[in-house]
Amino acid sequence: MKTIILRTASNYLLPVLLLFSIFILLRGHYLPGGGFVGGLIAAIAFVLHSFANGLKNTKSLLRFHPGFLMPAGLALSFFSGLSPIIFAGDPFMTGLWYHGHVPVLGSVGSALFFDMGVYLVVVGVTLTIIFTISEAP
Amino acid sequence: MNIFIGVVITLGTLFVLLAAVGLIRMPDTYLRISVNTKAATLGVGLLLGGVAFYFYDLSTTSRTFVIVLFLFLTAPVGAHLIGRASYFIGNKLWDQSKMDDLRGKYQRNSHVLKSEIDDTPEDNVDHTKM
Amino acid sequence: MKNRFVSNILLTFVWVVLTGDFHFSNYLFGFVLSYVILMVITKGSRKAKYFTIVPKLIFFVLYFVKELVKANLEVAWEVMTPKLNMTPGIVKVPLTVQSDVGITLLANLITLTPGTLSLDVSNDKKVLYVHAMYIKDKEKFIAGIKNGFEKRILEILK
Amino acid sequence: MEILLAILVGLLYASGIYMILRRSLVKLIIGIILLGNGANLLIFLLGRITKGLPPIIPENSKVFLEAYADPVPQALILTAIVISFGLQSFAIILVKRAHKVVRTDDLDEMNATDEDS
Amino acid sequence: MISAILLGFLFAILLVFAGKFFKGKFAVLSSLIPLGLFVYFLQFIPEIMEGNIVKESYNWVPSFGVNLGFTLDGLSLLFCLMITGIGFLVFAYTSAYLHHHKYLDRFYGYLSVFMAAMLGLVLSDNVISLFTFWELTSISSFFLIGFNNTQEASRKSALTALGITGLGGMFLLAGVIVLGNITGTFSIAEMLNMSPELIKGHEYYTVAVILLFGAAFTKSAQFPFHFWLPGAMKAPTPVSTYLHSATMVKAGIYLVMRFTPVLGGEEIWNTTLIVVGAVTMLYSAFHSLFRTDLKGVLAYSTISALGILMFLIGMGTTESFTAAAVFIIVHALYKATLFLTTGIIDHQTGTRDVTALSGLRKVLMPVGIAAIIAAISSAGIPPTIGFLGKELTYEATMHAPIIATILVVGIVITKILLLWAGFVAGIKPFQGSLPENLKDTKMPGPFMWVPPILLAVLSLIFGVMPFIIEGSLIKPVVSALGGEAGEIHLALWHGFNTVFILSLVTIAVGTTLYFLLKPSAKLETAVGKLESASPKSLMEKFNVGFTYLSSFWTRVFQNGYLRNYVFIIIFFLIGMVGYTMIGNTKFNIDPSILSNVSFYELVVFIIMCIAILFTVFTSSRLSAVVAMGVVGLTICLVFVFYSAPDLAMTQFSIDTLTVILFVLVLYRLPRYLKIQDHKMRIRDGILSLMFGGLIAVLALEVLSEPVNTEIGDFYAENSYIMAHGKNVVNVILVDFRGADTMIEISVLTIAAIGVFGLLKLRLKRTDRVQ
Amino acid sequence: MMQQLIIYPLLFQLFLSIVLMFFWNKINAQKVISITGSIIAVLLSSYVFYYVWENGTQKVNAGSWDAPFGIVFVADTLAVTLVLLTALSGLAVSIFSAGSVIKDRLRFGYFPIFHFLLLGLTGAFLTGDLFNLYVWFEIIIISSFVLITIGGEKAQLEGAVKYFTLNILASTIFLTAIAVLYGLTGSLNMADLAGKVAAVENRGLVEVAAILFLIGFGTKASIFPLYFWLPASYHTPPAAVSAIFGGLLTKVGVYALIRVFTLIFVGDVFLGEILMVLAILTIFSGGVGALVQNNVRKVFSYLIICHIGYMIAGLGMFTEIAISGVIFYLIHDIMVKTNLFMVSGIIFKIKSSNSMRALGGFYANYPNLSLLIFIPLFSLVGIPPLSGFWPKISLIGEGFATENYWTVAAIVFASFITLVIIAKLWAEVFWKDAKEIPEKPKFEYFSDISKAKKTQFILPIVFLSLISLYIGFGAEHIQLLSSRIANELMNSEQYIDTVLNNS
Amino acid sequence: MTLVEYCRIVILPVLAFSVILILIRFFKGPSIADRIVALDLLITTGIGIIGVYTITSGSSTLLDTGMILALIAFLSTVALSYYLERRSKKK
Ligand code: NA
Ligand code: NA
Repeated sequence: MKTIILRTASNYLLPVLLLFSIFILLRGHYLPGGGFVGGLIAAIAFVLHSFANGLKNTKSLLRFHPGFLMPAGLALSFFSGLSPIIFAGDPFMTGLWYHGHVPVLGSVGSALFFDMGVYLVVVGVTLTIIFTISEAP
Repeated sequence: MNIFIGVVITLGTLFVLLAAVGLIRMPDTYLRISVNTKAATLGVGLLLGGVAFYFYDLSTTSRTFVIVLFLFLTAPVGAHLIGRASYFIGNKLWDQSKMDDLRGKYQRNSHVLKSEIDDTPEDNVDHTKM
Repeated sequence: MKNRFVSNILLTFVWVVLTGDFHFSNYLFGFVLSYVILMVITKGSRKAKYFTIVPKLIFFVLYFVKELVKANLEVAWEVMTPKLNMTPGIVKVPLTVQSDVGITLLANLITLTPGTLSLDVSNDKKVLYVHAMYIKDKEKFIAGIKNGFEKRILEILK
Repeated sequence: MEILLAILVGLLYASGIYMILRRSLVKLIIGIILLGNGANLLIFLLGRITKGLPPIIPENSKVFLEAYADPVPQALILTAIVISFGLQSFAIILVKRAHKVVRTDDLDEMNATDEDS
Repeated sequence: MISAILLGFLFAILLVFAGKFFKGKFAVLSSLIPLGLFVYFLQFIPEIMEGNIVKESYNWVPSFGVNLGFTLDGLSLLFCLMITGIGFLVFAYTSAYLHHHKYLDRFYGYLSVFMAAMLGLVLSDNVISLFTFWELTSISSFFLIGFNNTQEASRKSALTALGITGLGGMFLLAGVIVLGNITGTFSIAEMLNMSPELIKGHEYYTVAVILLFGAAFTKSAQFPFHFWLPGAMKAPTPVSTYLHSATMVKAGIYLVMRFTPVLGGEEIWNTTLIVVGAVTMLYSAFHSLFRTDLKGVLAYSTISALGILMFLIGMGTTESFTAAAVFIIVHALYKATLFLTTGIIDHQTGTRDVTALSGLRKVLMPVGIAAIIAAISSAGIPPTIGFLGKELTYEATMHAPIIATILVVGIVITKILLLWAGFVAGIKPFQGSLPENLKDTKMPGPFMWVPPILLAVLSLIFGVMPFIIEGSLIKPVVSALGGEAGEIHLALWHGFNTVFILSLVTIAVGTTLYFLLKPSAKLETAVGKLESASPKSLMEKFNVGFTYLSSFWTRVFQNGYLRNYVFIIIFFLIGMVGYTMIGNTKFNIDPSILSNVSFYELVVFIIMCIAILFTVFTSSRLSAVVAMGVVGLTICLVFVFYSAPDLAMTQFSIDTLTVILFVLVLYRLPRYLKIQDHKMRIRDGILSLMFGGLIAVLALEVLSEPVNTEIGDFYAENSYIMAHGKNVVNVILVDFRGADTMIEISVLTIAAIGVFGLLKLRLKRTDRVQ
Repeated sequence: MMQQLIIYPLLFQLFLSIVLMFFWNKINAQKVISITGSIIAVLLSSYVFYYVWENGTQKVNAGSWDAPFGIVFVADTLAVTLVLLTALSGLAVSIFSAGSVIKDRLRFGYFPIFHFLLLGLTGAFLTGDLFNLYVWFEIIIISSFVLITIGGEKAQLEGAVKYFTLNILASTIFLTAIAVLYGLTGSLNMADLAGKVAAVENRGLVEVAAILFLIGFGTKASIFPLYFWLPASYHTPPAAVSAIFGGLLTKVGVYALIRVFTLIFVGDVFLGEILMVLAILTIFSGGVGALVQNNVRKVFSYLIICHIGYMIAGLGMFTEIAISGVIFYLIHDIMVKTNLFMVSGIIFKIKSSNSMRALGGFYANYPNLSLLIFIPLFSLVGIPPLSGFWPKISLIGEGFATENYWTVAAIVFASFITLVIIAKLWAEVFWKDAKEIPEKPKFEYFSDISKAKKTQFILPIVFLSLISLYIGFGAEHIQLLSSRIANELMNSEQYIDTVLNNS
Repeated sequence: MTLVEYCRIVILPVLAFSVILILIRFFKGPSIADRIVALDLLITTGIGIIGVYTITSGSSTLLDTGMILALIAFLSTVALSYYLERRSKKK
């Protein structure tokens, strides 16, 4: 759908949506949101872009295969779940927290990294699925 | 203050209602799109304005602001797309419409939109021929 | 470079408004964040003069709100009265704005204004097709658009 | 409202099964989605519903100051929804592929694997 | 003893690896194994004669009460000697019979496995280990019958034999387990030590007996399970000799004998054995008249002999036990001889058709001698041991506890017919003039003709000198069966009495019959017409019927229609849940616990209902997708109204994505089919509504129960203090129940990989089949 | 650290899957990683097994949240046994996959998904939380969906549509059951539920929940009348996939039934009767189904159903001995069914067909391989002393003891029919003369492949056959294990104590 | 009458009534485009309802859902239009 209006709008919506998705991701621990919704919004942003500009453009924008985000995100989540075993001898998934207030984010702990992993996986999964379908004959 | 909020909200609600009635009453798809995009966007904008004033704190205000902003950004694009698609799938204009400058300008297969009618009529989207 | 910087600042503000946290650290964070995002997505940029736009922008917004309310009442009247007095149709509006942003802005504003709906822009960017509810005089209608929204947009984007 | 929600849940289950019982692949998927929605709503309903009190601790407090909705069913549903999404995407593609290879939308014609060979 | 048993298995395993080396001229050496074992078992005779029992036990699965317990008493010893003795001759005979056969090594492997299993069977004290060896004999027999496995007939016979004996095996398994339940032990010795009332008075006694009989009758080819045995003659003759006349078929006899002291003496036990034995012996003796294949004649006469044995054991007297013990030896000797000679005839002339054979004495004299002696023994003519056996049998029958006269008539007729069969197999081929085409028949090598001679000679020796076996074998057997061994005195001459008269009658009538009735193909076909009512055809018909039922059942349930499967499952669910709910639930929905409904909630409800119905009934796929968007939106609103913003967000995002997905694939899919089947729709509609209704009622029922929010409260209390988060739902997702989320993102990843593979992977045509 | 040991097999499988995904395009590296990883997984699981055997039931509170609040992983003897069996099957199939699965499939994530499947199985056995079990089930079914469709051949897709629909339906019913149970008790922890369900006054609702679980898990376990997905699909994917499916997928349903009916819904007479009737019908349907099949893999598929019936019957009897029989059978069946589907794979590789009509001549041409295959085949039949025999002693004995004569009849019938079917199969595939069927062009026949590849085909079969032989001849060990498990299951207080006691 | 009551008794029912009107259009169609427009309006109205609902329930966190709705609702429209165009190309 190569319409000028959609293309232009999507070029401006893309960064806004991405920003919004990270906003949703980071506030998740305190307010509605989190890795899932955040990831979904980010993915939707790219999907919108691909509708407007064609898949090729969106892909070249990403520079790497979205599929790569899946193992990366899984690894991030997995290791943040594993970190208490490695660093504290606590059971899997036990929260490790930096004691002190970090601006913007509030408390920083393994849960945050876990949620980031979720975010990456969701983006990777959604984009892989949708891009694959779009490319399919 | 509450009265002011009440008025704003009432206005917003009326615009939403207006859009709904418009959606029912308008005779063709393009007119419905028209009503939808405007009245509802304005109505919801007003409603959310009321909400912002009601809570009167920064977080609510910024949220309502963001919602309205997003609506204003996306609604017209959506309207454009669905209007365009309607034209392609052959939704006719209301029979009392005055003119259709778009007739014969879309190319059926490439979906290219021309500014003037050219000499490839068989490929053009023309509702009168459908 | 400049363009990117401007976008960056703009996005930083969007971030701050989004989060509703006006501490300095949040500006910084927002700046870094939008920098990263821009870096990820940068492709084909546009030039804009950031500092001259602001005042024009404010006037422009006011003008738009005025048009919005006016036209909405018009439509309300149309919908609420039992008889339909419309004279709708699709009008071809020649474009003076040539930039994609300008065209898009114009089209969207037209759509947001009640009674009119931008259907599409021709591929050669010469013409905007507008569906309107009240076309009493085609030329007048076109002129209204050209002297209203388009003129202001051209000024802003100059 | 619980009664209405219960009816809704029932309706979602019923329509889901009805769609699955049809012969069309597309209807099959729609049925699965409806059924999934029904299950999610059922968890939600049976976790007891509470109006307007989301389980989010107020800004300046460390604990809840008033009643709140049970967060557990919500978390469960969230997980279930996301899983359903994964399954549904796969289902949609499976159907697309099946249609392409088997060349029918009619499930009744997809019975070669049950026949003895 | 365990090493005696293991030897056979070890030899078989050795053959797997060293078979090629062994196949050649060393084959005959393998007969040293049974010979060695024979000698080994011989040395136990003195100990057994003294009335001792040799025991040996190894732990195996003590938790089940299963051990490798072996007991050597008179009964076991008799069988062991038979197994190893005849085994020795068969092993030797085989080396010549299947000389240079491609798969000779396999053959010996099966044979030695069989021998080992058979030894284990008769030595086992533990019924589970007995069952184990029992099954092994069935399996090795399967392989031996199917030895010529490229012939369809061989395969079919092997399958039939395995089917029948396998069925018996199942009876045995159930039987021994019931016995275990009754007695609390799997050891036969311990069962013997229990008070008989306890066992025989037990409610499962009859069940146990029936099950054991099921096992014994199938294995020992009793009517109506006898038909597998003639079929088993498809096996090479050494197999027929060894398994299907001398040893394996006697496993059922052994089983009944073994359990006689434990279970015997009750009316059901005795009567069943007598009746089944009598029917079998008469039925198959008659049948042997109508065979032209030598092996067929022998097979039916074997079945008949097995019937006689059952019949004798069933009478349950010391006399009958003695007769049985002697007859086992008699039968083993003469029947093995006849099989071996038949094998030689077959091997040397290429035919077993008795109508085509005559005058072979001229070319196969030594074989003829063996065969004739065996025939005489079979006819019960002195001085062979056969005479002794027949006399004892008549004697015992005359003293039968019930209907003695009728039984005597039966046994005499049987013996007459068996005499005919023995003569046909042992004398007929050697009598008369040698046909032209058999003139070139050559004598086989000594490994083939010496074994039958040896056996025949034994028939004579034991007949003349019965004391050799009296103390060493017969008495211990009878006492193992619970008879009074002291009363036994074997002698060829019992004086001129009724029994002797009956003997004379038997021989006279039998011989006359032999001269009057010649085996003929005409007769065979005439009788063949009655075949349709035989147990075999009935079983085959049953088989066909059962196969038909099986396909029918399978086709009804597994019919290929997905909607059928779903229908059945939901129908089942409704039935089960509905039944439980109607039976148990009190429809006590408490209205006070339910919140009231506002107008806007009602509207959301109505929208959702309409949207759902629209989704279901619209004829356009796209409309359905859009309507699902409406459903999603209303669910989202419900989540908002009832305090679940996270859910609302996620639901909505995912609904949007689903719409996108649909849209991306939809135009590649066909339109809905137009199938107007109102009946089906109504049926499905009713089922669906019942299902939905059930779930709705269930939901309301659950809602009337008290709530427990302990866990939610814990999360709420600790969410910020312990887990540093204020959005409890999110804290649950990434912390309290983070493991769920970890798995869940894996699920998503897998789904994505699946989609990727489904759409991107195109197998090359050459790979498609792999 | 030591106490957390029990979830290491689980974490390790996840780790493996992630690592394998990073090696997306490097097939040979994936093979090496998968096989090495599977060996490590076996060692790890063995150690965990040993640890639990020595020290009794262990638990790990994920996230350090006490039960019943967090998700708890519980390793009782049953769980670790099944984890170990999963690892063993996994190792065998991993090697078999390396040899038998074609390159194209490997290039599209076969190995990562395979280990995800093992992860799901491991997790399902270890979790002590009902909803967490649901999530593990989902990972199992989604990976099985992917594995069953990988390659996307016509038959695969047709089978997959049914497999997919019916399994999703089962999951939804499972989820419904969880909703009901949560609505009644407010808990998801199984040990906690044990107490709370017992305290619910409205027994009717508890029974309904139990039936919903029965149907949900029953579908996965493929009992009558819920098994339809299995014969429709199991023969369609590559043999390696069928192998892991045939060995473990239905068993996880059985496991769930055992867990739920020994821990949460204990000793309901009505349910016991239902289970009994279903068991008989399951045995019958599976048996007669297998009897009329002509495709080797379909025969095995139906036999899975048939033998699931044994386990359901034992569960229905609900005595300690019967349960020990169930466990023994479970252990035996996992090993032998995995093996048999690999056998079907090697058969296909040799003759490019699985139809009995087309097969033949194996005994003449591959005598040693035939003897090898004889072991799993007749283990399945339960010819003593091979492995399938022993549990029948418990099951038949308890059938009599609990006066379930029809069940005894069914078990005996099934044993018999299995014998007949396998004998028939033996006669057709191994004995019958090889039919001259035209060679498929470009099909890579067994005789054409390299020695190393042949090893990858045969080694896992040898491996599992040896285990089967061990189960048969070392039945004492297995029976000790089964009795201990049965004892733990029938006396669940210990399990509950371990989970809920947070000292 | 407080503002909250006013919202509950007047505003929400009126919005709900609007929704019913929109639904009628959704039902009537006639074109698929009309249904899409109706869905779009339904979502927009939904945002309004959520806004008012935050007033009646006093919980402004629920507004967050509105943000998502506003931002991505239009994606459905984009996708559906995309579909309609591609389908029309096919003819
Ligand atoms: Na779901
Ligand atoms: Na989750």
